[in-house]
Amino acid sequence: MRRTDGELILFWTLPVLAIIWVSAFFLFPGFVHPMSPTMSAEEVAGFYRDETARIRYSMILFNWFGVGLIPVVILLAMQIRRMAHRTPILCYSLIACAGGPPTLFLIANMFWLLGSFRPERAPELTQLLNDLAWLTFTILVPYLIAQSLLLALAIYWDRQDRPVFKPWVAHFNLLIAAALAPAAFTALAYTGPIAWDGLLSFWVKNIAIAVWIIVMGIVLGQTIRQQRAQDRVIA
Amino acid sequence: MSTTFNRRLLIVWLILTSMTLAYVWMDHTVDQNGTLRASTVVTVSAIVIALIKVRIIFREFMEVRHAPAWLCRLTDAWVVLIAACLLGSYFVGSAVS
Amino acid sequence: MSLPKMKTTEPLTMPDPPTGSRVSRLAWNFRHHPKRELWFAWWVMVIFYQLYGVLFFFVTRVQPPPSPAWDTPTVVRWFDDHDFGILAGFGVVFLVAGMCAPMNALLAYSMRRMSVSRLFAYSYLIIYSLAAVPGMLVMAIAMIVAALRPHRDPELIHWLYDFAFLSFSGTMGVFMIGSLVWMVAILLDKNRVFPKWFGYLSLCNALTEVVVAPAWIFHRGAFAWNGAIAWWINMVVFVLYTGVFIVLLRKMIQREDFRAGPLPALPDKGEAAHSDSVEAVR
Amino acid sequence: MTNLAGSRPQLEEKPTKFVPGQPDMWMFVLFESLLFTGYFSVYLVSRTQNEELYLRSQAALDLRIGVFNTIALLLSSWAIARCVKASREGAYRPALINASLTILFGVVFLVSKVLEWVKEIHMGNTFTSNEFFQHYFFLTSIHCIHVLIGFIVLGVVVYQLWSPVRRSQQLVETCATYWHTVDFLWVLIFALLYVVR
Repeated sequence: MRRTDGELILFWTLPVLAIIWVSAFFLFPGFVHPMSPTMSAEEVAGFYRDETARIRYSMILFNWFGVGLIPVVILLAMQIRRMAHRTPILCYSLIACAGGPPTLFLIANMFWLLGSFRPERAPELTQLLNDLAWLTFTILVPYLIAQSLLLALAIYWDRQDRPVFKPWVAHFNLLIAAALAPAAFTALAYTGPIAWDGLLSFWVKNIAIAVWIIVMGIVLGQTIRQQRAQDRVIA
Repeated sequence: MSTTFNRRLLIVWLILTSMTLAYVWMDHTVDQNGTLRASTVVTVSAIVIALIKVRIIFREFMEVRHAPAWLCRLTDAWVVLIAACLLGSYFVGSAVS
Repeated sequence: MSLPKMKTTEPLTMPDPPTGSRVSRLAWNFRHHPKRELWFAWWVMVIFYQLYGVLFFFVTRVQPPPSPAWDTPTVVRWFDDHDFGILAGFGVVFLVAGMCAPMNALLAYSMRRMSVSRLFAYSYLIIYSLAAVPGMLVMAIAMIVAALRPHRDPELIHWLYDFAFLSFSGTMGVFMIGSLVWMVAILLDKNRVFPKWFGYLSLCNALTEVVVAPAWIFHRGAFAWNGAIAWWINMVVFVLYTGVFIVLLRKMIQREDFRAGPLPALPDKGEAAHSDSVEAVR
Repeated sequence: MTNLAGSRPQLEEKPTKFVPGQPDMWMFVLFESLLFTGYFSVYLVSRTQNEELYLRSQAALDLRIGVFNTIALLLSSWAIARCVKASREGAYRPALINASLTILFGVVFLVSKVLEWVKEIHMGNTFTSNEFFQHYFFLTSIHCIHVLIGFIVLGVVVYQLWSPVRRSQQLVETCATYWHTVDFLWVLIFALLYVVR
């Protein structure tokens, strides 16, 4: 019998996390119809005045659970450790990536909360906080891109009879990396697909993150289950 | 053997200290009633004396004297380099202003 | 050093690399080269620093930094002039910033290869992964927010300008402690992964982070964020240090044998790494 | 840190030529002195641009304290040089005594430096007062950081000399080389801050 090592507990935090994130996403009034960068300072200030409560509670929720993805990335890093590599470099790279997105997200989260803390402050200041929040939130992609690409590379290099992940997982990660890339350039436009409320920078990016979490969650779950079954047979 | 070497170190230290004290004398000759006056002679000699002290420290305290020739030459070149940089920036700066 | 140097393309386990074109050799190396992970991380590092230089010095023009002594209208005009360069340049920065990860992983690996505790590798990895956020990304965010709305209250643009340059220059501790961690590892190491003088050079690099501290205090002069001491001399040291460790890491990868060998006296570590990969193959 | 110990014959080496300590440390010495030369050059150039201010501010420094500082540091350098000689001859007790003297004089230097800072600050001359005092506080404090690192280095010397199982002559020499660097950098700083007109 295998010792309880808590791996599965951490894994099963993922669906719980997903539910919390989705509820917070819908609770935040600025996400379902993403706020436009073309809004004037007065409109932005008015938004923070009218929606203070929902902004606060949704962002407090995000603040609590924003870092929740780290255990999953570390679980992936540990799977990379099992791959047929000679060095732990790709595993280290994934660990190096793990902290980046939550840190950036927490910075954005802080600016949103600051904006709603004193909604009566000068509209110009509220608009500044809002810009800081939205841009930070939209450009938090660099580590996610790197993470997907590195994972894909790790899978391609996992040359053994029974690879840890199937090759399609690598292709899938490349696709996700491509979907996340346009968001990096969000500041170039107020309108259109690149703008922070646009098709590419908001919808494609966030849906890509969601799909990545779901798909990688399932893949990871299967892999861990197979691994455990194997361990039982050997034992 | 060890006593002779320690005497050598003592002499080195005495030379270095007396060179430091020479600054006090220089200081007294150049200033009048506590007001400091600019003096190229004092500046250049202060830098040169300091670099001579640096070279003595290299040779004696840091034992470059016993080191292979390349290290001797390298440290000497370094003293010259530092001298060139310091005096150069002083004179170029003076010329510009 | 006593053992012969290994050629980079010499495989350890897989024989006969193709003798065909450059492309097919590259493809073979990518798939089969025993040191592919190391070379990959090394090339990522080289390309990252090239991009970093081009983006910061030529595209966004934020280096060498403009003066902290400027008045508000000058700062606003500066943003007007550099608007597109900043927005597009930092867009590319956001796209490629993740390249830091393999780079830091390689540096951490160099410490894993030493005879010191794993503590050093993991500490360095975490410290430098953290460093990119205040040291580079926060600056980039402040810059694009300022460039996004040129008609914002000029005082706010000026604040963003200060925020950007001070977060960039004034992020000191992570780089200082990181360099010191690396230094201690190199000085204690018995596998001769790096020469000792590079350890001492790390100390010089760590001290430049001390020297930059007055940038938080002065608006002009040698110690301001664009000053002769706080920026120019430090930049020379940083460029030298970076160039040196890129070359030394290349040498390390060339000498790497995953067991005992040109990096001498490492059977324990090398054996462990080796058995890991064997285990993974099984 | 003892890995490079014994890589060259110790004792009876008087006629043969040798590099004191690790050659690597000499890289540090040369690089660090070059770095300081950069700082000094910036100081000298800014000085010539505003000579009046520098001379006026310089009058607030007490040359006697500077001389005292220098002599304290020269004494410590002398002591570490004697320590190296003694340990080379296998006289580890005198070597330890001299290493302790080095630390003692280093502490004397540090304390007198801090007292001088306190005195200047009480006179209203702080880091932000004017350009001269920017350079004064910068150069003295970056040097003091080197002194503090020097105490760690001297700690290594004492640690090496303490037990018969260690006693790497090369490490002792490496550390001594570092300490002498701290000394000669101060000699330059002293001349440039206190004496130059």
